[in-house]
Amino acid sequence: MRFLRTLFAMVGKDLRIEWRTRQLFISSLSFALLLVFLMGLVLETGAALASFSEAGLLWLLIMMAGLFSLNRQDDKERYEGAIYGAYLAPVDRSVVFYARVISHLLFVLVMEVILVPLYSAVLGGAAQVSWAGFVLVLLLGTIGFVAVGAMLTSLSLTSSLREILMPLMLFPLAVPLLLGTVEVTSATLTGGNGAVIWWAVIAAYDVLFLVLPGLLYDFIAEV
Amino acid sequence: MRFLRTLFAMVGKDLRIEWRTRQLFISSLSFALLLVFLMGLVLETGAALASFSEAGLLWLLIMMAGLFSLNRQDDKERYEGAIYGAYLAPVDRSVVFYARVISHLLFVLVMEVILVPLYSAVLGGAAQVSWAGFVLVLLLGTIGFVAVGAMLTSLSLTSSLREILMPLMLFPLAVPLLLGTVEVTSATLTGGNGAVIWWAVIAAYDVLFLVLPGLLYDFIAEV
Amino acid sequence: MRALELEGVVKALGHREVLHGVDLQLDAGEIVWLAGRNGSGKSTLLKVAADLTPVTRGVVRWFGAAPTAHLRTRIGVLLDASFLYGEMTAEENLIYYARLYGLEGKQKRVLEWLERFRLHRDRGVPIKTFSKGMRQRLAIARACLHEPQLLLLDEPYDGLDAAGSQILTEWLRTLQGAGTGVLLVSHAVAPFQDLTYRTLRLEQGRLYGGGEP
Amino acid sequence: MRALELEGVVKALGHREVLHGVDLQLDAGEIVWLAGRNGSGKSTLLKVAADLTPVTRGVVRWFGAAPTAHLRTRIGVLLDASFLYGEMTAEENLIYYARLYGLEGKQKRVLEWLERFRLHRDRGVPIKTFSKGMRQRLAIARACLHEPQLLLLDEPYDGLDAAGSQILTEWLRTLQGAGTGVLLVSHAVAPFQDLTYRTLRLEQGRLYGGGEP
Amino acid sequence: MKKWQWALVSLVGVGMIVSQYLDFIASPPEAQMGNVVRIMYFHVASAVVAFTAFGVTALFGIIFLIRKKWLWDQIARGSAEIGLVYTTFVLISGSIWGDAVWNTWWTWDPTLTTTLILWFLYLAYPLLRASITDRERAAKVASVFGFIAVIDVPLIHQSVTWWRGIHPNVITAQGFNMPPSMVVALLFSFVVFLGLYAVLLWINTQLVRDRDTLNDLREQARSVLAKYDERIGS
Ligand code: HEM
Ligand SMILES: Nc1ncnc2c1ncn2[C@@H]1O[C@H](COP(=O)(O)OP(=O)(O)OP(=O)(O)O)[C@@H](O)[C@H]1O
Ligand SMILES: Nc1ncnc2c1ncn2[C@@H]1O[C@H](COP(=O)(O)OP(=O)(O)OP(=O)(O)O)[C@@H](O)[C@H]1O
Ligand SMILES: [Mg+2]
Ligand SMILES: [Mg+2]
Repeated sequence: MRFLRTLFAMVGKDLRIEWRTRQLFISSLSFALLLVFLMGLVLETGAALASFSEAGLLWLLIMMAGLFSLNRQDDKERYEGAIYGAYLAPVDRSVVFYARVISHLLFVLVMEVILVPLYSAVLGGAAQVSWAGFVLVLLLGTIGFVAVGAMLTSLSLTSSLREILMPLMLFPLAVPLLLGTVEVTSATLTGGNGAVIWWAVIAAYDVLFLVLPGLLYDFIAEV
Repeated sequence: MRFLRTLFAMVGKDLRIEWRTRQLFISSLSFALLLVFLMGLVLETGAALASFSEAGLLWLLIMMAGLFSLNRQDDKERYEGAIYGAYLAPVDRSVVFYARVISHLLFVLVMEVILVPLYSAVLGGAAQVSWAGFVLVLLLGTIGFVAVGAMLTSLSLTSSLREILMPLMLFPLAVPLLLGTVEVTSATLTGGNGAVIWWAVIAAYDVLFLVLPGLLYDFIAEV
Repeated sequence: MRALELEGVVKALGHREVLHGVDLQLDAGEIVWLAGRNGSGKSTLLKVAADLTPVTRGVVRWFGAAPTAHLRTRIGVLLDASFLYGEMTAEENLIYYARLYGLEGKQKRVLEWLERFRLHRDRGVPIKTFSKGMRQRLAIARACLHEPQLLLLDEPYDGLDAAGSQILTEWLRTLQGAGTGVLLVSHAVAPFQDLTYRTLRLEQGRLYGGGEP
Repeated sequence: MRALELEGVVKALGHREVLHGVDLQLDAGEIVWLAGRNGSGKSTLLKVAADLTPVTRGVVRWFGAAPTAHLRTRIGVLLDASFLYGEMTAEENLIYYARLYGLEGKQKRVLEWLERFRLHRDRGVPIKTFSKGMRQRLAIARACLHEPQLLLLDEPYDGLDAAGSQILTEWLRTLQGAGTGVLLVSHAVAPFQDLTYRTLRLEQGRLYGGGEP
Repeated sequence: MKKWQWALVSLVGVGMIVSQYLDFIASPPEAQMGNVVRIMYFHVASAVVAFTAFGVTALFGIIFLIRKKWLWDQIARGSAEIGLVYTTFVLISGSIWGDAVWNTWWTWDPTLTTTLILWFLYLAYPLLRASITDRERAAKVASVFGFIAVIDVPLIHQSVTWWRGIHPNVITAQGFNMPPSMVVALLFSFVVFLGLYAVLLWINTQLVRDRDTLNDLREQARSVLAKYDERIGS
């Protein structure tokens, strides 16, 4: 109960700040849009991309935009050490991790709602998409990615190597996930549903990186 | 004289910090390398890219990595308000802009030395490159890009959305430059030297954005 | 009752051992003034006592027990950083912390604190525009909001004007009466001179002035 | 000679007018203590006087002239932020600032300052590990390194221990003898009580206590 | 509103109706495109308004930098918002048109690309402003940014001649390459759109200014209350 209440308080706080400075959302979104257009520009695609490349670029985009906003959201916590304030809350400290996952997930999902249609309009060539699969993989893939990102920001929070660690660890850690989501997404773009093994990879990622940090948090949360 | 001495002091300080931590460099480079790798992965290019796309992606990469490090370098100045310390120096405040251009240029150039060969290894398909032209356009393009970026960091210094607004302002402002460099680079990759008009665009950018901010700096340097 | 107890606390930061075996007892209703030179390790000691950083060796006890999540309801901590969110207003910041502590009657209590520190007129502006002293006032309110039984304060008087200092001192007096133990790090003595307190000195990572009450 | 002069200075931040027409004269060799409540605009006044932020209306003069780049050699400024680079050592930070000011005999002078503030033992560590007081000492050294003839100090005693405060006060005395004008914002009076100074109060953005010396 | 303001608004209103007549009835369909060409009157006139708006933003930004009066900044701000809206209109109408005649609603033609850039630049403009707390600095920064961003406008205009794309260029130094009745309709729509812009700018500036005034008053009220508190407290 207390855990949940605290979780809601933290997510509420993030949303409030987000709402206050709507600009963050707008700018992250426009950044992503801009990337879509730049890619369209340099790839000069009159010719539609292969579905694999299309899926791959889409995921790269989502990750880039996500990374930017993750960094920025993190800055907010570090300003005036607010994160330590959260560590003073009388609940298990892993709540900080879960709050971060939720807020960030919401953020990225809302962004995707706008980004994905635009992306397909500019770069997409897929005709018969199996929508259920597409939406599901988008959701699961985003969860996995956000969880990995949130874990790493917590890990590297007090590390002066934070800036190094983030990209250096995030991308390698996310590569298997990325491969899985790209494979599956690409399959859904051509009407298929993707191999079970890839779905399993994605699901495993989600579970692993949602559970593991929760358990390990006390080791990594200490200032 | 005093201007130059101050300029050197500032660049020296940047290099010293960079050398001390090597942090920024490693993280930006790894970020770029990972992007290369991921692009290679998602574009699945056994088939070589068209020279235009190859050049385009290369420049996008350089700009992304450059942007990433520009943001980070800027953080360092904002920590404890060090930038205001620089504004107290008894020289024209535009020195801050020029110091930033130089440090950042050095930084990006060194990064390119590692990045470009790797990029060509992973994604390149060009056989007969006219090297002189290639290196020159790399240099001039980077100068223009860095100058625009340095100007924008000064502009957005006190913006709470700095990090995310940077790409939003930087990429649009740099698109003509990007178009120019991509055209020329793509030409040099196939042994040509590019149209004069594009060289002119690049040169104009370099001159404009090296001179203009110097003149306007007093308007934006105030805290 | 013993509010805080450190036993043989050693703390190393980087390669430097900052605290070399500190023993400290702080009773309920007691105010301990922790003095010491710059760089002697006072802030580090406070962080350790707040369980915000682990000890290298030694033991920290709150109310006779090892620190647990649940016990954190009973302690209040003010460090150098304010732990506040610049984008939120003063009121929102306090309400957020009230939520974290699961307090009843948040709204009323928060307003009470804002009024106590004369911040209620500015309660609606994002605190990134606050002056140093205003931020310090809010940070103190944040640390005390849940009326902790153990209060750890790192230079709370810094940045406060005379009125602010007086409000804080009054509050410390009230707390003392209510049986709260306060560990107070400060270079200025004047503002809390007329409280009853015990003095400890930290020198080069060692505590002097008698660890026993 | 007049070191600093503000004439009808109005400064608005956001939609709030923080200073409503401030007139202030500071002579060479004079120390002015600028007091005032939290949020009354002292720090803003200092920033304006340092030409780090433009006035909305009114005039600032240094040594009788409008602020120019060249005149900046003669002023020293300490604000809330230390202006230091966390990744560099104490020594490197000071040498950097010595370079900015184009000082002769940098190395020697920097060492002198480090010794004055008892930081010479720690001169080789990146200052992000410094304690609050150590950072404050270094920030003061940074502001004074070039022996300015006009010194603007925002709460310089904050975070300093007794020894540090004394060093600073001694230095202010020396400066005063050498004809430097000092504008000192501080909530604590004790540390510089035995200097000769004139008091001004800023209240709600207006200056009281006589603008004339 | 004053009398002349009513007059202006009514004039623009009547103009808009007349303009509809010219666009849809009086002017002929085009040889190849047929009736689709009628998008032009909206498309090109919107572009003209967008360009004008950003020109005004840049101009008043500079004036603000020189003569620090809030009104100049408010005009710049008000104009940028209108410009963003009209750039969006250009993009949308162009896309619709392109879908009809090029069979694609977007290509990387230089004119299109630079127009899109313009849209992004003026999307960044209000974001940049809003993210800087200090009002004066925000205004200055926005002025400088507006001044730099407006360079894109001549770039768009020249893009047709400098880099050959597929976007048509009918208005040249030699005149209009179209039948006179189309020229009349086009020119008339310019006038009407610019009139509308003037009205919008006037209203929007008023709005921006009222918002500023509201905030000023809020602050004044706060400071009065604070003073009152202080007197009670002491
Ligand atoms: C999304 C697609 C489009 C965009 C962003 C766009 C943008 C613009 C812009 C910015 C202008 C003003 C240029 C200037 O005055 O220098 C313009 C003018 C014009 N556009 Fe488009 N346009 C688009 C599609 C089209 C299409 C499909 C057509 C017709 C085939 C078209 C026909 C024209 C014409 C006739 C003019 C006036 C030409 C002139 O100034 O000489 N546009 N367009
Ligand atoms: N990461 C670190 N690595 C090495 N030494 C460190 C590190 N962090 C802090 N120190 C050192 O620990 C010592 C104690 O710092 P602390 O902040 O606890 O001092 P303090 O007593 O609070 O001083 P002050 O009165 O200035 O606030 C200082 O000498 C500082 O240099
Ligand atoms: N960007 C801003 N927008 C609105 N108000 C601001 C802004 N920045 C500062 N203020 C207000 O200006 C006033 C003066 O702040 P300043 O920091 O100068 O006070 P001060 O006298 O130094 O206070 P302290 O003693 O607490 O340091 C404060 O009331 C603050 O809320
Ligand atoms: Mg301390
Ligand atoms: Mg202040």
